[in-house]
Order: sequence, then C-alpha cells, then structure tokens
Amino acid sequence: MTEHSEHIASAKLYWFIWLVLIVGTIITALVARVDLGTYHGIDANTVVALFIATCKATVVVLIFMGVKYTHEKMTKPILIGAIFWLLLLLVLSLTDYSTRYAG
Amino acid sequence: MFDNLPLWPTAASSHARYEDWLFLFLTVVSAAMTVLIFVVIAIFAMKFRRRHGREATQIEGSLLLEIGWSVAPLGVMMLMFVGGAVLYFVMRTPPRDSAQVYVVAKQWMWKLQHMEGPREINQLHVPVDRDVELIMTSQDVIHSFYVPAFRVKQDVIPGRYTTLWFRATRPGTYHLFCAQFCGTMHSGMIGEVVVMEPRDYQAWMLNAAPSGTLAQSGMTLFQQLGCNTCHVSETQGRGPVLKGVFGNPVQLDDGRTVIADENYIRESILVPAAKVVSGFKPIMPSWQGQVNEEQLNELIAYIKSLSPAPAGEAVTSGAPGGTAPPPPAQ
Amino acid sequence: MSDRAGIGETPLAVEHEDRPELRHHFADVEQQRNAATLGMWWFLGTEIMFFGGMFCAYLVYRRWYFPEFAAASRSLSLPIGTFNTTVLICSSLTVAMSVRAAQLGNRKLQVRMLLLTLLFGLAFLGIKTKEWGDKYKEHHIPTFAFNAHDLIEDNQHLFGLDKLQGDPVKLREREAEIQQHSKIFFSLYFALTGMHAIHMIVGVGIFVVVTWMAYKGRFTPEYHTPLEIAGLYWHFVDIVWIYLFPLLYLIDRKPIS
Amino acid sequence: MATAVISTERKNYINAEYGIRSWLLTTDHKRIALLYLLSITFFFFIGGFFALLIRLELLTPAGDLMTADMYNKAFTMHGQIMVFFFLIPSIPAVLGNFLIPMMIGAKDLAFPRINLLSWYIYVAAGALYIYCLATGGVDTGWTFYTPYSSLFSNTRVVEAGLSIFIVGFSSILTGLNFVVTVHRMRAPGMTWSRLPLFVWSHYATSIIMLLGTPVIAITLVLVVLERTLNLGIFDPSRGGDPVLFQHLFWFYSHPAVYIMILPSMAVMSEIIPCFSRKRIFGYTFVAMSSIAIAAIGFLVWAHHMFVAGISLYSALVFSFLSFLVAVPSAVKVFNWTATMYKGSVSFSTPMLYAMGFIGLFTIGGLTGLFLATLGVDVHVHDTYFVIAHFHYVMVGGAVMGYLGGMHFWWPKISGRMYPEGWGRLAALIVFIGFNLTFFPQFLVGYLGMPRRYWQYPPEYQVYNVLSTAGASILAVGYLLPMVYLLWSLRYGKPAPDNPWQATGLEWRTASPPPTFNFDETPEVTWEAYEYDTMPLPDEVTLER
Repeated sequence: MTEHSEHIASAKLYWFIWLVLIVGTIITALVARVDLGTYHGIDANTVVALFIATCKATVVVLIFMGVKYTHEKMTKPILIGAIFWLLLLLVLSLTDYSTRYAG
Repeated sequence: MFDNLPLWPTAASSHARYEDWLFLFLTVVSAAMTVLIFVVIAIFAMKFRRRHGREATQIEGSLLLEIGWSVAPLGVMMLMFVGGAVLYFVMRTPPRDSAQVYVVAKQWMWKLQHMEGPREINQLHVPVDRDVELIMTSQDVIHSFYVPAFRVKQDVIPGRYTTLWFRATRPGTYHLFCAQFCGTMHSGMIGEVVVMEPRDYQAWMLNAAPSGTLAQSGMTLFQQLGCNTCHVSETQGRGPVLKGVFGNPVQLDDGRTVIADENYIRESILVPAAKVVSGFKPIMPSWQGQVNEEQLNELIAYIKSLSPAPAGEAVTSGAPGGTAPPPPAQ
Repeated sequence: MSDRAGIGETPLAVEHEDRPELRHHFADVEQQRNAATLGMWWFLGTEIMFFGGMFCAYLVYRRWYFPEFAAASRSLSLPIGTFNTTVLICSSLTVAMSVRAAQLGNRKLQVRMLLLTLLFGLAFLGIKTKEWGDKYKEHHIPTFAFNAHDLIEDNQHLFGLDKLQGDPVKLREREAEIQQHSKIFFSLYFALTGMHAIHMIVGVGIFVVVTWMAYKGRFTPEYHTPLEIAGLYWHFVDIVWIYLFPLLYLIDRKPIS
Repeated sequence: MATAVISTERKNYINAEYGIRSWLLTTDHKRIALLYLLSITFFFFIGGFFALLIRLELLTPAGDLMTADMYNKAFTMHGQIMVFFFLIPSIPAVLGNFLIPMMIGAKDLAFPRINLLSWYIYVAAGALYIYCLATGGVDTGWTFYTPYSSLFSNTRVVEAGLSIFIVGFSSILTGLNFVVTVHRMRAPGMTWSRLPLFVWSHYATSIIMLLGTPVIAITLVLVVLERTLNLGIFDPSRGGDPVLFQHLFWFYSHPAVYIMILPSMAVMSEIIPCFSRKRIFGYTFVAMSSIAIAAIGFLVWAHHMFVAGISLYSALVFSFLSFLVAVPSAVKVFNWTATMYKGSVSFSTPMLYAMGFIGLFTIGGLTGLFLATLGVDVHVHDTYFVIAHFHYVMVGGAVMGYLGGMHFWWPKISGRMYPEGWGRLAALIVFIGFNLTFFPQFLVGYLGMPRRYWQYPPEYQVYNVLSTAGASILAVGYLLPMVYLLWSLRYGKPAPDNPWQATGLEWRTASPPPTFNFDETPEVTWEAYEYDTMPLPDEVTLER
C-alpha cells in the first residue's frame, strides 16, 4: 500500500484550459446569431451549441476534475453510467412523445 | 352469499374473447410454473430433510442449466408479448366506420353524447354487433373509462382526446367504472353500458332523441341562467336580440364588424367585454367558469337554432323577422 | 471490477495519533481519501439525475412549444448570460488552482485562490439576481402577475400572428396559448436556474468552510480531501451551467428574416 | 448483582455505552440500524392500521364505516407510509446497515456520520408526514397523479410531497454509503467473487437508490411548486402534460419496487444455503442477476401507463422490455430451488420464511407477466389484480424476506435466541393469512373490481370478505413475532456466536458484536458459502 502520488498538473495547462473554455463560450454566443440552417429537421445551431458545451464539459471533467490523471478506477464507469442513465430517461420518454400523435 | 360467486367475468365484446384466451394461456403457464416450483420445493424439502446428520453434496452450479432456464422462459414470454401486442394493436386502432360517441368525464360523472343527438349521463346505450368508438376528454382530472365485460379501459385526460373502441357482442347491461382515482366520489363514478338488439336500439334512439336535442337543452339552460332577462326575444332589452344573429355580421362598438360564428358566440358568453355590439354597454357578466364546455355547446346550438337554416344571406345590419336593428345609443 | 480490497493489515487497536484527520474506521489516509472522492463521484451521478428530471420536461416542452420557447429565450439577456458563464468558468479555474496550490503545499496561494472562487461565485449569484430582477420587472416570473405580452408584441412573425390578423378569434386564442406556453418556459427556466442557484449557494457555503480550513493550514500535499471533493462539486455545478447556458439562452437567436 | 454481571460480560455494541445520548449521537452502524428498526416498526404499525381500516371498510359493498374522504386518505397514507417509510428503508437500513460492514470485514460503513444523518433525515421526514397525517392527511393515492394532486385535491399534498422528497435523501445517503463501503472497505482477501450475495444485492439496490431517487425528488418538488406557485408544468389547463408527471414518477417508482425486493432476495441468498448446508447454486448468476434487475428495472417504467395515453409504439417497446426483466428474477428463483437439491434441509423459522418467499414471489412475479402483456393489462390495469400482484411481491416477497432475515440475524443483533416453536407457528400463520388476504384479490380483480373503491357492486363481496378474514389472520402473524422477539430480549437463551453454523464473516464475531465488529481485521482466504467446511449446527441450540 504505497503512499498515493498525485499527479500535479502544470499551471500553464490550467490557464490554457481556462482560455479554451472562455473562447468556447464566446464562440457559442457568436455562432448562435448566425443561421446555420436546418438539416432533416435538426437545427444546426442547437447541435453546434450542444457540441461546444459537451467539449467544454469534457475538458472540465478531464483536467479540472482530474479524471484524466486519477488512479481511481471507478470514476469513469460512474460518470459514463450516470450519463447513460440520463439518456435512458430522455430517450425512453421520447419514444412516447415523438410518436404520440403519429398515428 | 355463494349465489353470487362469479369466477369469470362476462365476455360481451369482440375484444373480450381474445383477451380471455390470452389470459387463459398466461394462467395455464403461470399455474404450471407455480405448481412446478411448489412441488419441487416440497420434494427437495422432504427428500433432503436433515436427519441423522445428513451431509449435503456440494454443487457449484451448471452453466447449461442457467442458460436453459434463462432462454426457455424468454421464449414463452415472447409468445405472451406477441399475443398481447396484437390484441393491443387492435384495441388502439378503431375501425373507420364506427359509430362515434363523445364522452366527457368530470368529477364524478360520465356524460355521453351520441352523434345522432341523444345524450346520456352514466349510461351508454349501444347496439349489438356495431363498432363503437368513444372520443373522450375530461373536464378536470384524469379519469379512466372501464367496462370489464368488454375488457376495455382507457384513461380520460383533460386537455386532449383519447379514444377507445369496442364491438359489443351480447345484449345486456354491464358495469361502467372509473378506474383512475379521481377524488372523493371516485367509487361513485360508475354507470352502465346497455347493449341492445338493433331494433330495440332504434326504438330507444327515437324515444331518447326528442327529449334531448342540443338546442332544446340550450333553450332550457338559457332560461335557467336568466339570459332571457336581458336578451329578450322580439323586443330590445338590455342586451341585443339574438334572433337571426348567428352567421351574420355584427357591428361592434369600436367600429369593427365580425361574423357571429360559434367562436364569437362562445367568446361573447365567456368574455362579453371583448367585443361589445355597437350600441350596448359592456354590462354583461362573464360566464367563464360558470358554464362548462357542454353547456356552451348547448347554448351555441340554441342560438344557432334562432337563425333560419340558410343563414349568411345578405342581411346587413339586422335580423330577419322584422326586428329592428339595435338603435345607436351614443 | 476488482479494485483493491479495503482495510490494510493495521490492527484495530492502533490509534492514528499521528494523523488527526484519519477517522477510526479507516486503515489509512489513502483509503479514507479514496472513499471520500468515490462518494462524491457517486453523489454527482445522483445530481445528474436530479437535474435530469427537469431536462426531460424541458426537452418535451421545447419540442411542443418551440416558437414560444424561442421567443422567451430571446427575452433573456445574451450579454449577461455569456458574461455570467465566463464568471463561472473563472471560478472553476481558481478552484483547480487552489487544489494545485494545496498539492504544492502553498498555503498563501491556496487561500488567495479560494477567496477568488468565493468572489466569482458570489458575483455569479449577484448577476443572476439582477437577471431575475429584470424578469420580475418584465412580468416574466410565473405566479407574480405573469404576462408575456411583450413577447407577443415582439415576435408577431415567429408566432405566425401576422397571418391571423384577419381572424380575431383565432388570434386571441393563439395569444392565450402563447401566454401559457411561454409561462411553461419560464417555469422551467426558474426551476432550472433556481436549482442551479441553490447548488451555488450550497457551494459557496462549503467553500467558506474550506477557505477557513485552508487559512488554518489544515491542508497539506498529503491530505487535502475536503478541498478536493468540494472542488469536484464546484466543477459539477459549473458543468450544469455550461449546459444551461445554450439550452436556456440560445434556443433560437438566429436573425429573423 | 447486575453491575457485577456486566463487568464480567464482554463489551459489545449494546453495552459499550449507556444513556440516550450514546444512542442519538452514535455513529456505530449497528446502533443506527437499531434506531432504524424502531422507527420503521413504528411506521409499519401506522401503515398496518390504515390497512386494517381499508379491509374493514371493504367488508361490505356499501361505504358504511368511513366517509369516502376518510377512505381515500386511508389507502393513500397506507401506500405512502408502507412504500416510503417502511419497505424502502426496511431491509437496507436495518439489516443492510447492521450487516454489510461485518460481512465484508469492515469496522463501520465508509461514512458513519452520514449514516447517522440519513437516520435524522428519515426522522425529520417522518415527523413531517405525521404532521401531515395529524392535520388532515392526504388523499391523492400514493402516486400523486396530476392534475388531481396539483390542482384539485384539498388535502395536505404539499406536506406529504415534501416529506417524501426529504425521505428520498435518507435513501440516497444510505445507498451512497453502501456503494462506497462495498468498494473501499472490504477486508483483505474479500474479493468481489467472495462477497456474500447479500452484499451483491444491496450493491444493486444502492445503485437504484442513487440513480432513481433524485428523479422522483425533483418531480415532487415540481408538483409542490405547481400547487403553491401555480406553475403549469403538469397541468393540461395551462399547457402542461399530466402524462409527463407519470413518466417521471414511474421512472423512479418502478425501480423502487426493486429497491424493495432486491434486499429481500439478498436475505434469501443467505438463508437458503445456510439451512440447506450447501454452497449456493450458480453464485455468479445470482450475483449478476441482481445487477441485471437493477439495470433492466430502469427500462420498463411505462408498463404502468399502457392505458394512460402513451403512444402505441412506446407501449410496444416498454412491454417488450418488461418481459426481459422477468428473466433475472426467474434465474434467482431457479437457483434458490436448485440450492436445496441434495442439501441437508432443516425447517428452521428463517427457512420456512424463505420457502414461503420463493412460492409467493413466484406467484407475484408470474402475475407480473400478465401486466406486461399489453392486451391483458388493458383489462386488469388499476383493478384488484394489480393490488394482489404487487402485494405478492412486496408483502409476500419483501416482508417475508424481512421477517426471515430478522429471525436469521436476531441472535446476532440481540445476542438472544428466539423461541423456535413460536417462530415456526408465526411463519405458518403469516403464510396462510397472506394467501387468504391476497389470492381472492386476483379473482375479484379479473372480474373487474377497480382499485381505490370505497364502495363496490355487491357481486364482489365474497372475495372481499375472504380478504378481510385473511387480513385479520395476517395481523396476528405480524404481532406474534413482535411479542416473542421482545420476550426473547429478556428471557431468550443467550445466543452463541454462530448458532446456525453459517459461513458469513458476521458469524465469526461475537453475538452481539463488539463496537468495531472484529477484534482483529479478518483476512479472508475462503470462498463464500463454503458449507462443506462447517459443522452441522447443534440441534439442541436450535430447539428451545
């Protein structure tokens, strides 16, 4: 049982991540004002906004929350499991809502 | 007491027969499984009872058995799934030419209205061997329309329509229950479905109709609510004369002209101040919340009936029948 | 699945005099720290589902009442929303920095970063309060004299009201609908941002304690678990906002042709 | 005399400290388990009292004993108390709390103070519920369906909703504690494949608590806000969808059924091997089936909504998924039965409960298939068939498991043996009373008697009379253990450390255990359920 050696990320990396997050936010806000069109009924602006949000969330989880460096094996399964469960709730509810007035 | 010990509910609709077979299939499978488990437990318990320090034989398990008793039940269950899905699909797909009955549920009664005119409360008369589709909505909370003898049930939801259909196969009188808890008198929200031979049904229809055209009930209601104290027929009262109004343009006090259609009448009852007829003061009280959807329908039907059938002819600013248009009273 | 099994060989009788932060039932600090962070991660999983219920309602109504949601979303201030998002991102940076300072054993930097975190957190809440105040003035808070008349005025085309001009009855019905449906947006807006704000307030409370502990020098490079798990919580609340921002503020900001 | 005895007596968790403070501020998982035991027993009897009122009212078709409103409140509060204040915390918070640390060789749960906090949250929620009850009660049905609950009911919906919101956190914290404890606190050598199945099942239960409970928490908050602040999220007259409430409600409340039954299955997996003197048949499959039930259990919720106005397509999907969840349950039943094969079976009280459990759970599970079958569910949904089904699972399953477990571990908890003869008699009475109460409800349900009916057509009376008769027998069956277990605290024979010669780690410490469970942290070198290495229990110990 060795003493835990924590990974210490460099301050530079943190500042870089911060910059990425700020830039991502500004891009999100700017892009929202441009009409990117609709493809097969899916609004491209929403997709882009959520994609950027997911990227931002991912770097926060990996770097700021240290998931990239953690020795803890359970963190990723828990995280993925919880997100999967959220999707279950959303997707299975939508099996009802997206087909309710179809017939 | 054992005179009325029913074991199987009456089956009186086209769905009921299929449902009963399906139920029977499930019961047989379940009973077989239950008996199997009980008997096996009993045998094991007896045969391997602990006596004289009997030693147990250690067994780890068996992959083959595990797979077997996972897959085999799944196979049987898929039969159940398909059987149930087919029946459900049929139940959810009303035939095109079914007779339609509108159902309004409210705490705590069922109101049913046949397309042909008759209206009923807590009673539904239907002919035998005829597809009947119910188009249902609720005025307040969620209710559920349930006729055990037909094996049909559907929640009745405020703010939208749900449907249910059946074909009664056997004349008789059957329970109608509300199956979704809806408040104090939930258990009092019951009624009956009367299935009749076509000839009896026709006779019933003829009898039922006179008492119940929409317009007639509307007239009664019109008087009950005291509408006639202001909207006097023939002569000018505090409110405009309603004779011949329906379907014709109405001059409003802000100078606009609108056509007096159902929606206008409806709005004028619910929000009288919205569009006041030119020459009148906005003194009429709002009936919002005091008359329900059905009563509105009745009132509108009555007001409709005050206009002769080919309405919408060139009547400029007055009503037929010699009544003078309301005088401008500025 | 076979992560390391728990207790070491330490006999129970040995008390951990040298490590005051170690509680009796753990074998060592390592085990205690792992338990705490694991607990926090599971708790964050719970939190995802907590917000998930509201996201589910949001998704359903956004599909049903898209024009109303879009118009109501436009009535939120994009500059303020964007600015507040950056404020929260800055607070996440300072949290990460304070944990790093603890790892390095730099108490001064630690405290400074934590104070900045508190500052950013309070700034976020302050700006949020201002936004809510604006909504109050605009009668956009459900219950309190809710009125979406301004939305109807500003978005005639979006709601298709211009096509209904000839039909006053339909127009009026549609307007009543818009009132209801935009109220649903604002109900969800206040439920989501309100729950988020409650989490922020709890977070600020936790960080006040953590800052005090840091100031007292409780955290060392070997032991700073409270700071670490408080940080995880703070980052999570930040991530929720990262999603709330596009979902609430950016439903449809496209120029109207 | 007493002092002299105590000074020579071994220190255990009960006599380690004295005084009310030592209990109310304890962080010992065993003491907290006893606090939970007292509080859930209290709520069990309140809930049982309402059950009695319901059965008495239904003795006759007319609504004669109570007013309609009283009846509606009675079944609502029976349901809410039994589900949220008894069944959900029952086995996990009492037996799980007491046993999990011992079974894995730990001194305590990972977060002892959070464990105590969860009990205080439970008590706070319980007090709020009692306040709600005392000031008029609530009549929405335990399901809180909108818009009845949000707009129309004139009863204390806000208090009830908040109280269940609060008790949810107690459940979340318990689940959190269990999961982390199982991951982090296992003794050396206690690998995942050596974990008792009790722990596996509780691990699965905890996952449901963690991922399901928050959803009902936020849903109830929205209902409360809707009622107090006039939001319109679930109200059709304001553009909302009442069916959305049902989706969110059942997303938790269906898996909640597994929160109730999985711990009971956990108990079975300990009792059956012990009294068959055999390693459990198919350990891996029983363990994995718990996880499978927890996972698939989340995919089936809308089978409560087949006639609620969901889409046809959605109903087909949920019906299909509902059948899948039956497989792991069946696997468990088969494995328990197979465990008895070539065993050395004794008919001790816990084993009687276990055999009763298998039988009743089989019936409860199989009748679940009727409800998953779309066309059949349309007819039996919201009738007494459903009532019978879930009582077979929750009373025939969960409560039988709870009683079986209480008897099995009573010597460990109290340090005393209960009277075996009385135990067997009570088990028999419960089994008979239970079947007489609930089997007629299947029949009357298929005949079409809707649930939550205060008065009913007279042709259903026969079955209701049988049911009420059964309920009174059942009541005796529940009171009896109360009496003799309390009696045994004073007069029961002192229990040996391992009266059943069971294999679990909890049996390798004293009865009752010392405060930190083990004098020395055990090191596990053996597999679970190695009954071939254990001697047969001394028959003299078993017979009183």
